[in-house]
Amino acid sequence: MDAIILQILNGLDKGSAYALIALGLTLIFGTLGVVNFAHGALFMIGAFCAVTFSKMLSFSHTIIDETQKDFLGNPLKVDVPYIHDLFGQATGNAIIDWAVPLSILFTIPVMIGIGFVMERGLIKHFYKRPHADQILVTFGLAIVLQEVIKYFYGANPIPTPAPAVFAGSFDFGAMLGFDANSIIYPYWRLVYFAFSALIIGAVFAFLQFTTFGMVVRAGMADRETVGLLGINIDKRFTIMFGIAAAVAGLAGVMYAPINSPNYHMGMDFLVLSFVVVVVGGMGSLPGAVLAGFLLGILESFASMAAVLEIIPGINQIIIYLVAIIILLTRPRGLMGRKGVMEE
Amino acid sequence: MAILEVKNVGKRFGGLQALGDVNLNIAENSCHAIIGPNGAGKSTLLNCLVGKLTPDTGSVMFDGQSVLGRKPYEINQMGISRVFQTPEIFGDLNVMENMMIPCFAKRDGAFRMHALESIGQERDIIAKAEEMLVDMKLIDKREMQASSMSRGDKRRLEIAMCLAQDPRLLLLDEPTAGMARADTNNTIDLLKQIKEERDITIAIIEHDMHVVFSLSDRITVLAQGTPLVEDTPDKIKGHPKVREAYLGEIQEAA
Amino acid sequence: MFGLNKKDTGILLVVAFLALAAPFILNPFPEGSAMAQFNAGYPDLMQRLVIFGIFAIGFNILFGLTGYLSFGHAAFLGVGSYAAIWMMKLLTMNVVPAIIVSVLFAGLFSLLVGWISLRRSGIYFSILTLAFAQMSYALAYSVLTPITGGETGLQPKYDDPRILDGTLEAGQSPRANLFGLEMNDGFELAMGNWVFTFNAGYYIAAVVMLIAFYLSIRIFRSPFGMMLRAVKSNQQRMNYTGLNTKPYTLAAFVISGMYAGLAGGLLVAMDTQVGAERMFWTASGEVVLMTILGGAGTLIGPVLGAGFIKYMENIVSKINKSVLEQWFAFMPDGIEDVMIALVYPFVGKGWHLTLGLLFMLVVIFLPGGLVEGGQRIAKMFRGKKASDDTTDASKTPAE
Amino acid sequence: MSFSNPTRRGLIKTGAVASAGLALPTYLRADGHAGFTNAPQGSTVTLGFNVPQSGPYADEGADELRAYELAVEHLNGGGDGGLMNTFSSDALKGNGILGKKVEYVTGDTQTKSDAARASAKSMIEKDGAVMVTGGSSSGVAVAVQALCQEAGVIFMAGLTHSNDTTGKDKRANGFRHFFNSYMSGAALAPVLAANYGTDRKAYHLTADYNWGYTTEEAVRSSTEAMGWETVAAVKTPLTQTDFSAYIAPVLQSGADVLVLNHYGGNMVNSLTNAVQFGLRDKLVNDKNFEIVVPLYSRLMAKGAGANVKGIFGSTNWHWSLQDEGSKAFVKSFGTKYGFPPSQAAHTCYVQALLYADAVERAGSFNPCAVVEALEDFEFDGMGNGKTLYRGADHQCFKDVLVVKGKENPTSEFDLLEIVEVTPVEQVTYDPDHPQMAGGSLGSCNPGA
Repeated sequence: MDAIILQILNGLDKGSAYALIALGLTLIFGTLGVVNFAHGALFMIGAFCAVTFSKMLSFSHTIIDETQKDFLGNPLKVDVPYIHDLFGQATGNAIIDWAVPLSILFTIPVMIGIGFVMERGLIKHFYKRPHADQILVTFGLAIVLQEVIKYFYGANPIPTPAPAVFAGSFDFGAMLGFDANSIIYPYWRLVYFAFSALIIGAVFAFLQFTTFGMVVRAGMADRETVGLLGINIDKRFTIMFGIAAAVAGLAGVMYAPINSPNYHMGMDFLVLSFVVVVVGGMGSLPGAVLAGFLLGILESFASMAAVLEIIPGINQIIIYLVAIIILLTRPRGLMGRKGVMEE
Repeated sequence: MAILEVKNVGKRFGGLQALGDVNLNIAENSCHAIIGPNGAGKSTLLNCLVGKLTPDTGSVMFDGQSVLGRKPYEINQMGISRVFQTPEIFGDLNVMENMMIPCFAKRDGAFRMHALESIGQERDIIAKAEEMLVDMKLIDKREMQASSMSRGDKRRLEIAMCLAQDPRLLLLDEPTAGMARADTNNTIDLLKQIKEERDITIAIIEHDMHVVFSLSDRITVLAQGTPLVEDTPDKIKGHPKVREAYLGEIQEAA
Repeated sequence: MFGLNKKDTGILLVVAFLALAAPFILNPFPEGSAMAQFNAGYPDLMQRLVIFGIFAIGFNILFGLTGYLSFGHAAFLGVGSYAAIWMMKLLTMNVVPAIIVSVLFAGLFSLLVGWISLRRSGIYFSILTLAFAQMSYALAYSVLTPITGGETGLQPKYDDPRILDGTLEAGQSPRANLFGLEMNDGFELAMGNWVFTFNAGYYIAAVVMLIAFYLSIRIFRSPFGMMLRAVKSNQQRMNYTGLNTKPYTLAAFVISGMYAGLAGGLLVAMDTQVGAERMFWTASGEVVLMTILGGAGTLIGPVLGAGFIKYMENIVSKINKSVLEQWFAFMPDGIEDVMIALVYPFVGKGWHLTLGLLFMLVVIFLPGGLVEGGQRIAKMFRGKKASDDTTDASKTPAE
Repeated sequence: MSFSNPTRRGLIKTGAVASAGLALPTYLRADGHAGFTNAPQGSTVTLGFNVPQSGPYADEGADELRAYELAVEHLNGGGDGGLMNTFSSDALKGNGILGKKVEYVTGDTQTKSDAARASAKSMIEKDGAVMVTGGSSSGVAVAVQALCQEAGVIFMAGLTHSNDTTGKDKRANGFRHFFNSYMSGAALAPVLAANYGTDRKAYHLTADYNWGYTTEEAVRSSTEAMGWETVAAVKTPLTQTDFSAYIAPVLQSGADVLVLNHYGGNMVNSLTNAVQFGLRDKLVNDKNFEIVVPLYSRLMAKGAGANVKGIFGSTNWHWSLQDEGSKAFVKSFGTKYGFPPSQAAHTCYVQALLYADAVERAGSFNPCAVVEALEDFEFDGMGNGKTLYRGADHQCFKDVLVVKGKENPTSEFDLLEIVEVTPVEQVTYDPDHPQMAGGSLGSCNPGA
C-alpha cells in the first residue's frame, strides 16, 4: 500500500513536469498551428537561465591565497564573489543559495523576449507552410540553440542546487500512519509540484477570465472569423508565443535542481513532450495536463521492482505502449478535437 | 422499380433525433430531389446512403443489396457515386490524372498493386479519360493543376470523375451551392444532358428551387428528420403542407 | 529505355554516371593539398552515401507520395541490420542471403507497424510510428541484449557457426563477400597527385542503389504511384471513387520499410556490425531531414539530401584546429587568429551547429529543398525562355 | 592530410611538399610491399584520435583530445617530455616514432557505434592512420576494436570500463589500459566492508545495458563475498533522466546501501536524485544509509556537485596521486591547459605513449610486431605503479584507486580524495574468469 501511494506521489510529481512542458507546446500548437520542435530547447534555455543567473550572482574577482597551493604547487587563486563585497559574506552566500528561485524573476523577461524574437523573426513566416517544414525549421533551430549553449557551457551537466532549506525530504509515511521512511519525498520536488500547479492554474485562469484570453481561445477555435472581426489576432498570438516560451522556461528553471542542466536536456524531453501532447490531443490544454499526469503515474508504476520482475523492460517502453493504445482507442487522443492535424 | 429503397431509417446524435423514420424509394432512371429547410436531415440521410454514417435503425437497399455496414469505397464500387457540396477533387494532380483515377477504379476495383506498370501504357484508360474530358469540355485544361481551376470547372471535373465510373446512382449534394447564376445554369444544362444521354439515376439535395424544379421527376420534402411529402414537382408546388413548412423559401427561390 | 520515358531515362543515366564515377567526382583535390580535407572518395563514405541514398529514396516513396510522415523508419533499418548480421553469424558471410533476409524481415516488421499505425493519419500517425521505433530501440539496447548485443552491438566472430562457410583458417577474421569477392577488395589509381579508390563494396552498393532508384522511378510513374499522390491530395475523394486507401498506403509503407531494410542489410554487408543507436529516433529524424532537405516528392532530391548530410557528418566533423591553422597559414598572424576564431565554432565538434543552420536556411529560402535550389540556378542560366518550362528533369507531377 | 600542431607554419610547408610527392595513405595502397595496412610512408606517421566531440560525453572527449595533443607534442620532442621522463622503458627518444614525425587526425564518435566506426574507417581509409585510439564508452570501444581487427590496425582503447572489451569481445589488435568492472568491484568491496561493515543490505540501480550488467555483477559478487546481502537490483533505461521513481522505493526495501551502477549523465542524475531524497540522512537497520558509485570520474563528480561528498567509488587514476609519473603528467598537462587532467586524459595519454614505445621496441609499425611487443609487457612510471599488459586478454593490470567525494574541495577540480590504492594483486583475475568468459582474442591481423 505504502509503495503504491509512493508511486502515485512520484507520478504526480513527474507528471507535473511533463504537463508543464507539454502545456506550452500545445498552447503554441493550438493558437498558432505550429509544430514547435524547438520547444524542448526553450525548456533547456530556461534551465540555463538558472545556471546563468547563479553564475552572475557569484561573479567573482580573484585573490591569491599564499597559504594554500593549487595542483601545480603554485599559490592558490581564490575566487571571491562581488556579492560578498556588497552584502558581506553571510548575506552574499544566502543570496547565492537562493539563486534558483530568484532566477525566476530573471527568466520570465528573458524567455518572453526569446519567444517574441522567435515568433517575429522565424515562426511567423511558417504559419502557412506545411507541418513538415515547420518541424524541420524548428528542429534546425533546436540544434542551433543547443549547440550555442554547448559552446558556452560545455557538454557536462552543471550542478544547480536548490536553496539549502529545501534539502532533504518530507516523511509522508509517518504522517499517514505508515512506518517512518516508508513514504518520503524531497521538499524541492514538492515545491516543483506546487509550482507547476500554480503555473498551470495561472495559464488556465488567464485564458478563461481575461478578455485577452477569450480572444485567443476564439482564435484557437476559428482563426479566420476572429480575424474578420477586425481584431489583431497576430499580435495576440505573438504574446501567446512569448507566454508559452516563458512557461517552458519556468519549467526549466525549477527543474534545474532536480537534474543538473546539460545542453541536450531539451532533446531528451522533446519526444516525451510530443507524446504527452498527442496523447492528450493536439491543441487541447486540459488534455496535455491530463496526459502528463497519466503518463507520469504509469511510468512510475512501471519502474517498480515488483512490476519489472513480471514484465522485464516494461519501464523502457511503457510511455510508448500507452501512447499506442490510447491513440488506437481514442483517435484524437484523450481530449483532441476532430480535424486537427489529421491531414 | 426502385433502385434505392430506404426503409425506416433513423439516426440520433446524442439527444438530437437527426432522422426520424425515413422511408424513401428512388425509381430507376429517375431524378429524385430531396429538399427541406436547414437541419431537416438531408445531409445526414445522404451520409447514411454512402456509408459515411450508419443509421441506428432501418435498412438501405441498393439494387436489392444492403449498403449498411459497408465502407464508402465498397458502396461506390456497387455503383453509387457522390458529388460534394464543395468540389472534392485531387487538387495537387492535373486534370488528366484526376480523370484517370476513377477510370482505374472502374477497371481495377478498390485496390490493385500496379506499381511497375507505366501510366503511359494504359491506353484504354487514357482513351476513356480523354473522351470524358472532351465530353465535359475540359480537354484544353488537361495539363492544368486541378486546384487552380475555376469553381465551375472543378464542379464539371468532379461530375465527370463520377460519371467515368458509369455509376447507376449519382448523388449530388447541393451541386450549385455558392455558384454564380451563369455557372448554376451551366450545371443544370450539364445535368440535364447527363440525364438524357445516360442510363442513370440521379438523387439531388438542393436548396435552389430553380435547380430542383428544372431537373427532378419526383421530390421528397424532408422536415425535422422525417419525410413530409413525396410527389411530382407540380404537385409539390401546390401542396399545403409544404407551403406550411417551406413556403417562403419556395416562393422566393422559384 | 527500361520502360522509362526520355526524361526519366535521362535522370537515371545521370545518377548512374554520378554513382559510377563517384571515386573521381568525390576526390577532386590532389593528395596533400589543403583542400584534400574535403575529399570524400574513400570507400566507407562512398558506401554510406549510396546506402543512405537508398534509405531516403524508400522513405520518399512513403512521405513524398502519400504525405504520411513516419518518424520511425530507422527501426526498419535496424531490423534489417540485425537480420543481416544474424545471417552472417549463422549461415554465411556471403552478402546475398544477408541482404535478402534483411529486406524480408524489414518488410514483415513494417507490415505489422504499418497495419497498426495507418489506422491514424497526420501527426497521430507520426507519433505511432515514433512510438514503435522508440520501443524497438529501447528494447534492443536493454532487455533484448541476448539477441541484439545491446550496447556493444553484434559483430561476426571467429567462432560463429556459419554453417555454409567452411571453418576459417586460424587468425583469419570473417569478411563479408559476394561469392568470394570481398567487400574491401579494390584497387587504387594514382594519377599525378590524385589518388582514386575503386572499391568492390562500393560498386556493389552503387549497383543496388541504381536498381532501387530505377524501381522508385517506375513506382513514381506507375498508376500505383499516381494513386499514392491522390491519397496525399484528397483521401475523401479516393474513398468516394471506390478506392480503398488503406492497402495503397500500407503497400507504400511496406515498400519504404523494405527499402530501409535493404539499406540496413547493405550497411552490415559493407561494415559488419550493428549497434542499437541506429534505431534511435534521431536516426529516423535524419532520414526525414535528408528527404526534405533534398526535396520531398522529387526523384533525385532524397539522394542529394542523404549525400549532403552524410558528407557534412563525416567531413566537416573532422576539421580540427590544426587543419584550420593550415588553411589560414598564408594570412598574417592577427588575421589568421581572427579567421580561426570565426570558423572554429562551426567545424569539428561544432558541425552540428553548421548542420542546424543549414537546415534552417534551406527550409526558409528553399522550401522545395536542394532540388529547388538547383532549379533556380538552372533557371538563372537558361534565362527567361525556361521560365515557362515547368517540367524540369528532376521534378515530378507530385509537386 | 594529417597535420601536427606545435610549430605549425614551417611544418605545414614541408609537410605539404612531402605528402604531395609521396604518401598515398590509403590502406589498399601500401599493402603491396610493406605487408600491413597503412604502413607509414615518407617521414611521418599518422595516428587517429577518435573521441566523442558531440553528445553527452563531449567534455570527456575534449579532455582526451587535449591529452593526445600533449602526447604528440612529447613524442615529437616538444614540451617537457611529460611521462616519457618517468616511463620505465626508454625506447622513446622524442624524435617521433621510429624517427617518423607523429601527425594525427581527429574524428567524432558521437558516442554511437555507427558513427564511431564511420569516423575510424575514414581515418583508416582516407587518412592512412596506422593506429586508432580514444572513445568514451564500451559500446564504441567494442565496435571500433572489431573494426580495427578487420582492417589490420592497432586499437588502443580510451575510456571503456565494461568487462566485455577485454572479455567476451576482446580482439588481438585491441588493447585496454583502463581498468574494468571486475577490478572496480574487487577494489571497492574491502574498502566498503571496512567502512560500512560486513552486515549490509545493498540495493542496486543498474543502467540497462552491457556495461551496467558487468558492473552490477562485479560489485555484487565481490560485496556478497564480504558478507553483504543484495536486496534488489533494478535496471534503469539509458534514456532515463529522472530517477525518482527508482529511488523512492529504496528505503521501503529495507536496504541500507544504494549502489548506483550508472555512468555519465545517468550517474549525475541518479546521484543527485538520491541525495535529494535525503537518503544519506536516514538511519536504516540502525546504520547510516550509504550510497556507492562504482565508477567515478572527476567530470561526473563536477556535474553532481556537492552531492558526491563522502561517497565511495573507484577510479583509474587521479591527479592528486603523488608518484613521480602522476606528478610529471599533471605538471605538463596543467602547464599547457591550466587545469589538471581527468582520468580519461590520463589513460589516453598513456595509451598513445605505450603504443609509440611498443613500435620503437618492435622496430616496426606492423600491427603483429606491436602486439608482440605489448603482450606481457611490464612497465612502471606511468602513474599507476607497476603495470602488466597481460598477453592473454590485452588488459592492463595495475593498482586501482578507491576514492571518496571530498568534503571541502578547494577548487572545482579538487572533488575526489584517494582513500586507498588497492594493490594490483587484489584485482587480478584469471583470463577465463566467468565474468570474462565467452570470447577469444584470435590472432593479430596486419591487414591484407
